[in-house]
Parts: sequence; structure tokens; C-alpha cells
Amino acid sequence: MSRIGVFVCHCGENIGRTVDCAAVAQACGELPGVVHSIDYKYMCSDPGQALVKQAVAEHKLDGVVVAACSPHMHEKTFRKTVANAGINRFLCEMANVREHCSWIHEDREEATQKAIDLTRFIVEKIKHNVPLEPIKIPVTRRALVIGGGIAGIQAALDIADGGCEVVLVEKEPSIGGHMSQLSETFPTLDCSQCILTPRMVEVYQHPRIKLMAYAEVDKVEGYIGNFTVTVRQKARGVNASLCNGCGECQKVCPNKKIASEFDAGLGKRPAIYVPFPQAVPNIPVIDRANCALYKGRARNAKKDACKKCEEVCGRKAIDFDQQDTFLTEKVGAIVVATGYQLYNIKKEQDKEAISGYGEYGYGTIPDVIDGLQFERLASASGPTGGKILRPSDGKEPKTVVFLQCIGSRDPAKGIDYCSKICCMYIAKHTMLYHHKVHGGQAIVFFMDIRAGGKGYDEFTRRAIEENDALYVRGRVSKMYRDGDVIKVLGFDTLSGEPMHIDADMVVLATAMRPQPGIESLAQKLSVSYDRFGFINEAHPKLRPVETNTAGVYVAGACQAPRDIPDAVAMASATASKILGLFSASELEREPLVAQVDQGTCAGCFHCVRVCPYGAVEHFEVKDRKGNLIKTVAQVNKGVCQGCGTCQANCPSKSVELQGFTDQQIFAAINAF
Amino acid sequence: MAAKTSTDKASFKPRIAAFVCNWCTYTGADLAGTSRLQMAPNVRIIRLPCTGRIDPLFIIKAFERGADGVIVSGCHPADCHYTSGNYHARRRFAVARDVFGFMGIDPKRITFSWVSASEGGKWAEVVNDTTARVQELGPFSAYREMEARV
Amino acid sequence: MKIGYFPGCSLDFSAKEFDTSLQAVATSAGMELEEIKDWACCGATSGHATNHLLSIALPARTLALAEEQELERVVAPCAACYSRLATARHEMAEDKKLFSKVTGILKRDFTNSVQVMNIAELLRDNLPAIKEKVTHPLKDLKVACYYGCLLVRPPKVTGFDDTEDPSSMEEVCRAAGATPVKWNKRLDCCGGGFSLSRTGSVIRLGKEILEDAQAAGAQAVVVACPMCHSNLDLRQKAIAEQTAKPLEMPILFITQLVGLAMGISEQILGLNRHFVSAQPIIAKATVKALPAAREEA
Amino acid sequence: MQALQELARKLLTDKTANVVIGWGQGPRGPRPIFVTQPEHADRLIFDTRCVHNLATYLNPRRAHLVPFVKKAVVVKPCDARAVAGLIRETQVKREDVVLIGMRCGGVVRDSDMDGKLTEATVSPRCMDCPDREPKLADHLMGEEASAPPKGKGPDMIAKLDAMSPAERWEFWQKELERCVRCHACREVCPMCFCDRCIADKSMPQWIESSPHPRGNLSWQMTRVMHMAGRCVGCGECTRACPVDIPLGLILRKMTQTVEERFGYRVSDDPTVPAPMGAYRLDDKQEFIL
Amino acid sequence: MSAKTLTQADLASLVGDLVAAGTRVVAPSRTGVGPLQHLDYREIKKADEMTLDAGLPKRSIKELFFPPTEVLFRWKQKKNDFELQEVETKFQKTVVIGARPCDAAAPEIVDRLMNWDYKDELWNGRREATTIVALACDGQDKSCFCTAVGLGPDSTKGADVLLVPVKGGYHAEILTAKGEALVKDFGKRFGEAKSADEAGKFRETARAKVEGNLKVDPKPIRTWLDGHFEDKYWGEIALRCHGCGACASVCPTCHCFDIVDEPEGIYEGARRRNWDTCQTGKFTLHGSGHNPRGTQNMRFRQRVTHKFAIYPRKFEEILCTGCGRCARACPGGMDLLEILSDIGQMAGGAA
Repeated sequence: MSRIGVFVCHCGENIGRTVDCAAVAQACGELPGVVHSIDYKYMCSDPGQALVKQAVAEHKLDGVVVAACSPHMHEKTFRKTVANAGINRFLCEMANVREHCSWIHEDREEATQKAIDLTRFIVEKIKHNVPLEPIKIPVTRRALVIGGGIAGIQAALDIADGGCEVVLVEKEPSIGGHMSQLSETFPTLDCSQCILTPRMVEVYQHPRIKLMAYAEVDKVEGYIGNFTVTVRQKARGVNASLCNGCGECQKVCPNKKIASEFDAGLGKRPAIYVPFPQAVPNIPVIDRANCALYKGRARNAKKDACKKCEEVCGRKAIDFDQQDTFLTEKVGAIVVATGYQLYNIKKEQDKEAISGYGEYGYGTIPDVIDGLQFERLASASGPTGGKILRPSDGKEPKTVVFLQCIGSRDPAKGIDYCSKICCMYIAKHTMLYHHKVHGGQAIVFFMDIRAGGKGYDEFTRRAIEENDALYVRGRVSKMYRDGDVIKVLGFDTLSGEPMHIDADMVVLATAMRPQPGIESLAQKLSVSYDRFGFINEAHPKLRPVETNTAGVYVAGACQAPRDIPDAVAMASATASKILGLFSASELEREPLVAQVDQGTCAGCFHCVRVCPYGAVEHFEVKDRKGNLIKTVAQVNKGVCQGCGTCQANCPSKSVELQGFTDQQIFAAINAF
Repeated sequence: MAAKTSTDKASFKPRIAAFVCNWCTYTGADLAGTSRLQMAPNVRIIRLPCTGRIDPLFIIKAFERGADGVIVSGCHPADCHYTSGNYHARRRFAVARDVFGFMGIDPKRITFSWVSASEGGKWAEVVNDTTARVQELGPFSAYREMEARV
Repeated sequence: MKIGYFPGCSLDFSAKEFDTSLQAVATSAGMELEEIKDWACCGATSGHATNHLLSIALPARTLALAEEQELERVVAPCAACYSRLATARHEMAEDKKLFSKVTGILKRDFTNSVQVMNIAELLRDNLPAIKEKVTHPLKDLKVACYYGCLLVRPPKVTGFDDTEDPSSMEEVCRAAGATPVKWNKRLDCCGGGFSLSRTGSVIRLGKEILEDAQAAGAQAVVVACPMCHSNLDLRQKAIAEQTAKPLEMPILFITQLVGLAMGISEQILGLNRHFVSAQPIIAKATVKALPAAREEA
Repeated sequence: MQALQELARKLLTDKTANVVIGWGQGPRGPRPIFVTQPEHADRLIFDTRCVHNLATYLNPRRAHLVPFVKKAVVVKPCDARAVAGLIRETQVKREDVVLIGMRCGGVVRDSDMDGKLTEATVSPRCMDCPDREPKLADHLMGEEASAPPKGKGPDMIAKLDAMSPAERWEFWQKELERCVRCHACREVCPMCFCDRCIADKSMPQWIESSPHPRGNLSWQMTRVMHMAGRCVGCGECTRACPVDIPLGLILRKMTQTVEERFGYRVSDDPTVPAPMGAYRLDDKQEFIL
Repeated sequence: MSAKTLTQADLASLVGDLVAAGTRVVAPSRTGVGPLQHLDYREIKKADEMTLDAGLPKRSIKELFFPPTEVLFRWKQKKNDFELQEVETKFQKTVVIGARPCDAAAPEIVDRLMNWDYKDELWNGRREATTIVALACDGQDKSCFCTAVGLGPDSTKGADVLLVPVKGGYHAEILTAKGEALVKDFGKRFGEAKSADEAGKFRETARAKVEGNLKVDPKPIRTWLDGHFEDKYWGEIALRCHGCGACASVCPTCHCFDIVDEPEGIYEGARRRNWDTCQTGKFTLHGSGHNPRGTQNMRFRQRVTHKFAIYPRKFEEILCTGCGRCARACPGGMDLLEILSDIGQMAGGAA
């Protein structure tokens, strides 16, 4: 027979006003198995808790029911109290007689009866509670960071500086991400590369960071603390251990007319190339789609067309036969920091719901460029050496129209959200333009200016007030090429006047979107993503850098549009979360997880199909000689989050969710 | 203990069991409480982690134990704390509702709802509507009187 | 399949040639047009500017009549008529309250089941049949397809083509053998109903449109709306007063262009009814196409 | 029939199978037989009285049949659906069974009837069965079959659906009152393979084991819930019921619901996942407030 | 023992009389829906609910004395005490009309067990309250084998009155004091016996018909069973058996039961006696997980052995009345006649 104590709280007047607490205590005292039942003014107060502790000792209680407020309020409090009194904390439960009873009813008799009922359910439930101990999971103190942009770099450095090993995987030939393409950064106008490249080098030289550039995550298995990740190292065609980055190969490559990704298509690069001079690692990659040798081989040509790079390489580092390789890494935590891409206004989009801008010519009008292209034009390392020149004819544009919110905040084009950074970088662009093109006129069409952030509003004011940018509140309905100029037809909604501008160049602040392929990566990691492909955080406010899969974290613009300070802050936050996780060799988790009775499990694996976390595995039951008897389900306690969907779907009821076992629920219903 | 319901329709006080998920509806009901939304006192909540954990057996057992009505409530689609428990529950309940109804259990005695943590008002509505509906139907004594055999 | 035909006031009178050319092209391409009996004015443009309910109920009556004639689709060649009919259909489908209000007024069994099409849509959807009948392809004729504002806007009402970059008229012209030019003003407004009240504006707009078409090398402008036609054709004389040289830009209904390519006589097509002579075009059609026709013979 | 016997002989001779499970003549019409010797293959028969679902003998719960390991089974389309179900739910390995598929145009209600297939004698389970041949089979035999005769009489499901809840309640009470909880419905079901059925679980005893209407109702509702999206419609439960409760009605109702709601029909393709344990974001939820 | 005549009309009136007198009347009656309609022994209120000419009901009259579930006592928990509530052991007076001889004989066979070491009050109470008016059978079908177990289609065993169909009604043999009492109470319904010869012919024809179905001698079978527990014959006896226990459910003599405490809620409940059967694996499953009858073959051997060797050894009665219901009910085609015939041959005692 159980020895249960019932403690009914008045919560001052909150419960006592409508519920006859003494009557509840008395009624519960008459239940079989209840050996102690009292009511008290404030159970959560120190004297109240002392009453519980005292009763546990005095009456040798093996179950404590506190009839008071919502368990969301004080379950932790009272579980701690009973733990201090020496019994397992899971032998304490709460009956919610405040939020679910006294506060919502006026009839004292009805409310009292209901309070008795609710408490009785819990008394009967607790008779089936068992002591539970936290689950301990070993932790591999090594992290994987996916994405080598500023967020990935920051996360990797913070974790590595914290003393743990990091594997940094970047799909491009160099780390640096979009930040390396930027000219200057708002709101300080400091040179982007000047602050980024030292961090890149730091990553490269860090003893605890294993950098895998030109590589992609292929497969992820395991769970928090114990992931096994397979990384595909793409073939560079260059032996990285031999190459010294001298750059001779690039000079001799005959095909130098390839649009440079780094220069957003405005500059050219050879078929063997490093994306930019400060690339880390400074090892070239052969672009097989554009290299004459590989193109020839693809056509089964008898002779290799060109081997100039191989001939010139003094270190014999060129390896045309190099193949992709797969490496397995064991890590305990994963940071997703894959960043963003820019929306384009072309008619053909990669997603059904997104359409382009026909009114802006679907991207066919010359000298209509996007923000990143302007960054390259304005960058000293860019194709024009930092001069603002029109891509079409190299003329200096005297009138430049900047359009904000292209694709963003436009449900008709499929993207509802605000891309956050455009207001700021367009302001920056107008300043750079003002500095570089004297007498040039920048005209900005905006919907409204969102400059929340330290020094941000001041920055946009500066653009307007000191740099003569003309800000027009309104949208551009149409643009077309007319001879040498781009006719921009817009509307100034403040003056109510239509505007016809003859522009020399137009810059579109196109929306930020997650990187292509994010969905398949998210599926590999079993993290959820929204309809635009942004990774979902576990809680929008309280768990902003965690995902719904334990051990997988998110930083930067793959979660939502982020600027550099945001991305860095998130990255440091993930690092701190991960270092916290890595602070012990074992991880403690709440033991409210599912457990399979392997004796009765029939091995139908309905549980495997419904588990949102992939926490249920196949387990082979063998006899002493090692013969297979049957294959049954087994729950990985490290992965299970305790939803209990497996249990409801188990036909033979061979899986039990601890804390909500069938016995417990059955007892509560039976007490109805 | 299980107070038997009176068979007299006028003095009939419906007894309703509610199976709700911890993250949305239970919290929504908490909110109804903190907002002091008055509602019918006939509903008794049993807390589960997720609608995914709610088995149609619970409903059967509640009726066996004297419930005149049952409420099952959890997170709205896409809001599940465990991502997909409510989607599985939705399929399960869709079948259960038809099967139970086919066996003669009036579907009006069972309410399925999505009530989020911010919908304290909706919870009060669900409670009041269900209570009124069951009040109208009268006690479900047929279920408990099944035991006697010829 | 039978297609309901809503000529509207213009095609009954000022744009009679749009009606005759459409009828001729339709007959030739095997489209069976059936006029809605007892149709009434669509309500443009004064209707929707003054009374919203009236502006829905008027076209709704026409649609109800079409339903009674068991027509599944109705073509309204006039862009304004099309716009009114399509808007009414759309609004009633979206707004159940409005729908029941309108049915109450109509006092008819009306389910709002009739699809509304414009002329570009109709021709585009019947391209194979049209191509088959083209005997006099308009080779070397450069045309500027002019959509105006109502044919493709607003997108949720029209939806048959890309609102900002439509192509259906161009496709039809190509089928007739002509070469559509790329130009900028094909979606701009011609001034529409302000033709009489603010003639100055209409002249200014028309001038911009026609000059752009000419700059793009067009030899004719093809339209799909009687209002556009009259603004561009009738007002060219006034426009000429503001230009160094008269533009002399023939304005053709799209059905006239197709009709020409089908070898239909210019009398039936009503090509003689325009202010700016279409003779150069007619000449092109007959002269250029004759060898081909002879070969066939 | 001869082809069937020859194939069985061959399978047993070359040890492709250790047993051929098929039908043979018994005292009360055809019944399941287990042929282990090639020379006994001529005992195999097949006709419209071969009502039994032999897939049930593949069910691993039948401990005395497990030692045969490699089994050949003669299957009708409904039996093949059951085999597919067992494969889908990892109870049977496809490579362990040889399926001898029989084209089927319906069977009579029970094996001791005369085999003539008419509106009056056709088994209710055959009336809405869409399959004429088991596609899963390794070997296919028998002549092309035409659709079984449509049964006579009112559609009981429609009739029950038209009733008030109270009337339906009355109907089922009268039927379930006879149930003695022998669980024959479960034992013959090819898809009931749990080592320990929920009805036999005592901690807690969700389903009262006593054969009173309350326990009986609870048992039948739970059984049908467990069959959701899995029932192959073979009707063996109805046939086995010693007190003639129309169990097939509830299952057919459930099957209709599953088809209407989830667009799923149980097939003999084991690679098609079952509807329960899956979901669509846009599953209908008109019944949820 | 005396004989009477009961016309069809009188029988109908007798039903009315009995019902009017507050007696429960049970008789074969139609139940079930559609093609599943069948005959069962059910309580009737009017004579036209009774169907005497449509053969053997699906189930036996066993459950009139031994219901599938019955309450032994009820309990209520109060704090740490239990309050027990006995059940009534006096039962309503009942007359069964039209019980087939194979059914009528069964309770008498099971009486031995129910009054062996413990006198089962519930069984005996119901037995005492019940008068069985049996109806001679014309031989149901080829699964009948009552003659092979020492009974017959006209057996009087267990019956208080035996009706034999004759033209226009029944020749009634009054067999026991209970039978006499029935005649006495409702004398006006019973006429003078006058068709003894016609009845005799009916009985002979029926007997001959059933005897053709199975000819075995139970004695050597019992001896063989005693000596061949491990015989290879049992090895594959039950391959087709599903272990469903449908045979036991319809068997007039199977009487195994399970006792369960069934809570109704938490604080009260009932101890119940429910039917059980040796044919399911759970029947002998030990708490340890060991099962002495681990396979269906063993379980089926138990069924045969218990009926034809163990029970006879203890009570000198065969625990089978040859009704053939097990063969008819079996979804897998198991057939007791076939098995008895096999054993009979192996025992060398085939008649």
C-alpha cells in the first residue's frame, strides 16, 4: 500500500476563496493509500515547503501530491523540495486547482468537488509513479560547423578557443562567405576584408580547427553528443598538400573568360582558380565544367586538350585524376551556418510560389544589378578596382536608382518577410556612391526605412542629410531601357506625384533567401525548416539558436535574414551552448522518455514510423549462442524527447513513456 | 467514488473528461485561469505530453468510468512541440470518431479541438460548448449500464 | 465547343469592324460563337465609379443569361467589358455575401459558373486551328502588340497571361506570320474613358505609345480593345499637330490581322473603317502572300 | 488444379519450400492442408469453397509452423494482401515465402457450402474486392476470373449510417451481447500478430477480459482501431466467430473511412506504406474545432 | 416414468402458461443479421419466437448454468478495509423447451465436476431451478456422433421430459420428478400418450442415421490415450488449428474458467468467473514465461485427452456428447470425428 501525502494550498485567497481547501484535504485523506493530508495558506513558501519535508520524514511518504497552481508554475519547486527531503523527485506531482479550478469558477460547492476530483486523479496516478534517474549520455567533445561564412568562422573560433575541437566544412573553395565580397560594412564603413581576413587566417592556423573547404556534408547519423558525420571532400584537381599557392597555374590557364562567382558575375577568372587573392585555404580548384581537359575527357577525346597548369606547376600538385573522397567525423554537436543567397528577379525561379519581376524586365535590362554586384563595384578588390562604373559600357553612372524591398515583403512574389539588411546596405551604397562619383545623384525608392540597431538610424540619416541621397517613399512600377538610359517610372507617395527618372544604373536590393539545397541538409539533420527554407529555431524567443533536434544549433542567415552583428552574436551563442554541453563528459537528460518492453514487442515498428526524432531503432534479441530470436524496437534515450506518439501507436502497448505510462493514465482515468 | 450521474435530465450535471497536451491546450487552459475566464465546472483535465500520446482507449475508458462527454485537445497543426504528434493524432481520431460513431457512440459527445497556449478564450468556449452540448444529450448512462448480461 | 459571345456596345456600333472580323476569323477557325440573348451594358466605366453593387449586378445579369443558355465560357472582345465581367465573376466567387446579395437582385438561379475570356486568350487557346487556316502569312510585317491596361490587370482577376510580361498577343501575331517587336509601352494606358473629358491627356499618352512603337520599328500597332483603338487611331490627327511628321501608324484589331493572314476580304474585316489607312498593311498581306497562294493553287 | 499440384511437387522436390500450405478436401469441404512430401501434392485443390486466408499461417505467432522456415502458400488476392501486410510490418521476409497465386472471382461464405457462386452464397467480403489476381505472387495460376456476383439485400453499412446513434447503439448491443470473448476473431486474423495482445495486457487492463457487453464493445472498437489501414478485408473474423457477430461490418466501415480520408486502399504491394503512422499536412480536419 | 402427448397447439399454450406463471422459458430461437442469422437457445416470451424444426442451435444450453461471465462477489474499498457483497444463489425458475439430447445430457455430465470436492452453489442453484424438456433429434448432419459416445439422437440423459416428434405434435416421455411436476402444474396441456410406436420408429431412423457417421468404441480409445501421451500422432495434429477456442465456446461440456478481479474504477469491483479454454496459449502460461503446453499440438492433445481419458478416469463419464459443434465451428477445419476415428483404428478397437 502506498504512503501518499496530500498538500492542499490556499494560495492566499487565490484558491481558498472558491475552493474549500480543508474539505479537499479531508476528502483526500479518506482515499486508500493516503496517510497524510493537510491544507496550508502558501505551500510554495518556505514554511509550506518545510511542511512537506517534515511530512515526508514523519510519515515515510512515498508519494507527494501538491494541490495548488499549475505544474508549469511550481512543479520544479516541489520536486526539488521532495528531493531535498530524500525521496525521488518524480514521486511528486501537482494537481492544478488554481488555474484550472478556483480562478475559473464561482460556485464554491462545484469548485470544491472539482478540486477533490482533480486531486484524486493525481493521487491515483502517483501510486504508479516510480523513481526515475536522469539519463546520462556520453558526449564527444568535438563540434561540426557547417558553413564557413562569418557565422561559421565565429562559431568555430569560439568553440576552438574554448578548448574543444572543431570540424569546419565549407562547400566553396574558400571560407569567407558573402562577407568577403562586401566592400565596406555598415554602420561604421570599415573595410569588410580588413576585419574578416584575419579571422579567416586564424581559423586556418588554429590547432583545434580542422578546415575542410570545398567539401559538403553527405550523411549524418546519431544523436546529441554522438553524431557520426560523413563529409564529401570534393576533388579540387589539385593536391592540397603539395600546392604552395604560388598562382602560376592560374596565369597560364588559357580560359580566363569565366564569370567570377566572387565578383558576382562582373569579373572574370580562369578555369583553375582561387576565388579571391586572400582565399583560405589558398589552394586553387579546377572548374571541371570549364576546363578544356575535363571537357575533352567528358567527350571521350583521345588526347587531353591542355595540361598547361600541370606543366607549369613546380610542385607537381596538379592531379587531374583526383576523385571525391568521403571522410567520417565523430562529433557531439553541430552548428548549421550555411548563410543566404540573393533572390533574383528572373522569370524562372527555383520555387513554385516565387515569381520574378516582369515589370523590371525579368533581369534582362543591362545595368540593372543587385546589391552584391554593387558591393563588388565599390570594392577596391573588385573588377573595377573600386570605381563605380556601369557593367555594360564602363561609363560612370551619373544617376543611380536604388530600389528597396525587391522580393521582400511582397507576398505576391512569394516572399513575405523583411530581408532586414537592405535598408542599411542601400544607405551604405548611396554613401559609397556619393564619395566615389562626384556630382552623382542617388535616388532610393523605399517602403519604409527599418534601421533598428545601434547607430543604424543615425547612419541612414547621414546618407540622406550629408550624402545627398534622394529618398523617395514609393515603389517603381516599371523600368525599361531607352537608348542609353534606363527609364524608371515610379511614384512618390508623399508628394503624390509620379516620377520618371532617366537612370544610368539601377541597383535592386533583392531579398535574402536561404542557400539552395538547405532542405536536403535539414532533412539529413532532421531539423525543421519553414516554407522559405529557413531553419526553424526550437523557440523563437527562449531557444533562438537551438533546433528541434537536440545537439544541432543554428547561426546566421540560414535561420532568417541576419546582418553581420546578428550572425556573429548567434554564432557566439551557439558556441556558448556547445561549450556548455561539452563542459562535462556526460550529458544529463530528463528521464521522461519511452521504453520498450522487448518481451512483448512484436516488431511491427509502427513506433519507428511515427517517431518525429528517429529515436526508435531496431534491436536484435539473441539467445546465448548468438542466434537471432527476434528483432524488436529499442528507444535511444539520447534522442527521445518524450512525446509518447509511439506508445499510442503501439498495438500491443509494449512501449511506455516514463512519467505518462499507461498505468498512470489508466489510474487517473479510473479515478474519474 | 466515481459519483454516478443523476438520470434526471433537469438536475443532470454532465461529467466531461478532457485529454489535453501539455504544451498548447494545458497552457491555454492555464491562461484561461490567469485571465479569470469563468467557465462551466464540468470538465476535468488529464494532462498528457502531446496529442500524439492520446490513445482512443482513453476515450473508451473515460466513458466506461462515467464520463458523459470527452474533450481531446492539442496544438494546432504546425505548432506541435514535438513537430508531428498532432498530425498522427489527427489521423487516429478521424478513424476513431467514425468507428465509435458507427458503434452508436454519439459523436456529439466527443469534442476534438486545437487550442494553443494563447487561446485561453477558445478553451473556455470549447469547455462551455461541450458542456452545453452534452447537457442537451443527457447522461451517457447506456455505457455504464452495459454490464448486466441476459 | 460553343463559346458565348458578349459583343458589348462598342462592337455593336463604333467598333463594328472588330465584331465582323472576329465573326469571320471565328467561323474560319471553327469556333462556334453564340451571342448571349438580351445582353446588357457591362457598366464600364461609369458603373464601377459610382455604384459598386450595380457594377457587379449588371455583368452578373449577363453571366446569368449565359448560364441559362448553358454556356460554359463567354468571350468579351472589348477589354473594358472583359474586365467588368471578369471582375464581377471574381468578386462574387470570393465574397459569398456579395454573391447572395446579387442573386437576390437578379431573382434567377445563378451559380456563377461561367468562365470569362478576352480576345487574346480566345485566339491564343485556338492557335492550332488558326495556324491551319493561315494562307497569307504576313511575312516581314513588324507589329507592336498593344495590351493596354485592362487586358492583363489585375492579375487575380485576369490570370490568363503574365501580367508584367504577357505574350499571348505576340504568339497570335506570330501565328499570322507577323513579327512582333520588343517595345516598352505595350502595357501603358491609352487614356481610356478620358477620350472626351480630358482629350489632352489622351493625346499625350497616345503620342508616347505610338512613338515608342515606331522607335521599335513597328509598322502597325495591334490592339485588342475598341477603346484603345479609337484613342490611338482617331487621335492620331491631333497627335500629328505636336510632331514634326505625322506618325501614320495603322492601328489594327488583332482579329483583323489574323483575318488578313487567313485571306479574308478587307471589306469583311472592315479595314476601310479606320482613320489611319491600313492600306500599306493590306498590300503587304496580299503581295507577299500571293506567291504562296499561287503555289497551293 | 493439376498445374498447382505439379508446382507444389516441384517446390518440395527441389526444396524451394519445406511445406506447401494450400487447400485439401476435408470432412466438411476444403480446409487448410500442409503438404511436406512431394507425393502428397495431389491432395491440393482449389475452388470457390477455399475460403480460408492461409496467410494467417505465416504469422510468426504460430510457433508450430515457424520451424518450416521456407513456406510456399497458395493465395487468393485477399490472402496476398495479408502477406504483403506481414512483409510491410516486418513479420515475414519476402524471400522466405513462395506465393502461389490463384486468380479468384470470389468465394462462397463457408467451405461446407456447395460451391456454386450466386448472389445468395457469395461471401460478403468478396462484394467490394477489386482484385482478381494476386500481383505479389511468384506463380500465378487459374483461369481469368470475372467479378464476383454482387450480394443481395440492403447495404448494412448504409442502413446503420442512416440510423440515429441510439439505434446503432441498440443494434450493436444486441449483437455484442452474444460475444463470449473467445477471441477467435483475433486468432484467425492474419494481421493480428502481437505476442501479447493488448486485450491480454493486465498492467493495466485497458480492455476488460470479461465477456460482458462493456468489455466486448471495448474489445471490438479497439480491435478495429488496430486494424485501421491494415485490414485486408478477408472476412476471416466474421467466419470464425462462433456466435455470428457481423464483425466485418465494423471493419468495412473503418476501411471506407480510411479510403475516403486518406485515399488509401490496402493493396498487395508491401512497399506502399500504411496510412496510420503517416500523415499529410492537409489531412481533412473538419471535425476538429 | 410415464408418457403423454403434447400437440403443437398445446406446446404453444404451455409456453404462454409458463411465461404467465413467471417462469423463464428458453427455447431455440432465431437471432443475428443477414446471412449470419442463426438459431440460439434464448429466452422467449411468446411461442412464435420458438423454432423447433430447424435443427441444432449454434450454441449449447451450457451457458444457462454456466454463463460466459458471472459475478462471484463484489468488493468496495474504504480506506484500508474491504467490504464484500455476496451474490444471489437462488435463481428464477426456468424451463428449457426443445433442448437437443446432446445438449440435455451435458449438464448432467458436468454435474459430477461441479459437485466433486467443492459444491458449486451457482451451478447447482441454476440446475435446481431449471427443467429441461428435450426434443429428440433426427440427426443434424454428418458431424453428429452422439451414438459413438454412448448417447443418441433420442437419449434421455439429463432430460426431465423428452419430446419425440409425431404427427401433429410430440410424444412426451416424462423422465424425472421435475418432469412430473411440470405435467402436474400444467396438466391441461398434456394429453394421453397414443403415438408410442410412431415415436419409436422416429427414434430408430434417427439413430441409424447418426451411427453411420462414426463407428468407434470409446473404451479402447481411452486405453490408447492413457498409453500414448508422447505418440508421434500428436506431433502434427494441430497444424491447421488456430488455437482460437471457438470449439470450446460452442462445446456443451467444456467448462474451464478463469477467475478475474475486475475493478470498476479504483475503489470497487467484482470478482468474476469467465469462460476459458485450454486451446489458447495463455491458458497454461506460467508467470515465469514458461509454458508447459507450448505448442498448439500439445493443446489439442489436451482437449482430446481430457474429454476421452482424464474425465472418464475421474468421473466415469466421457466429457463429450457428440454434438459435432466443434467440427462445425472450427475456422481451420479441425474435425474431432476424424481424430477419434484415427485413434480408434490405432487402438484396434474399431467397431
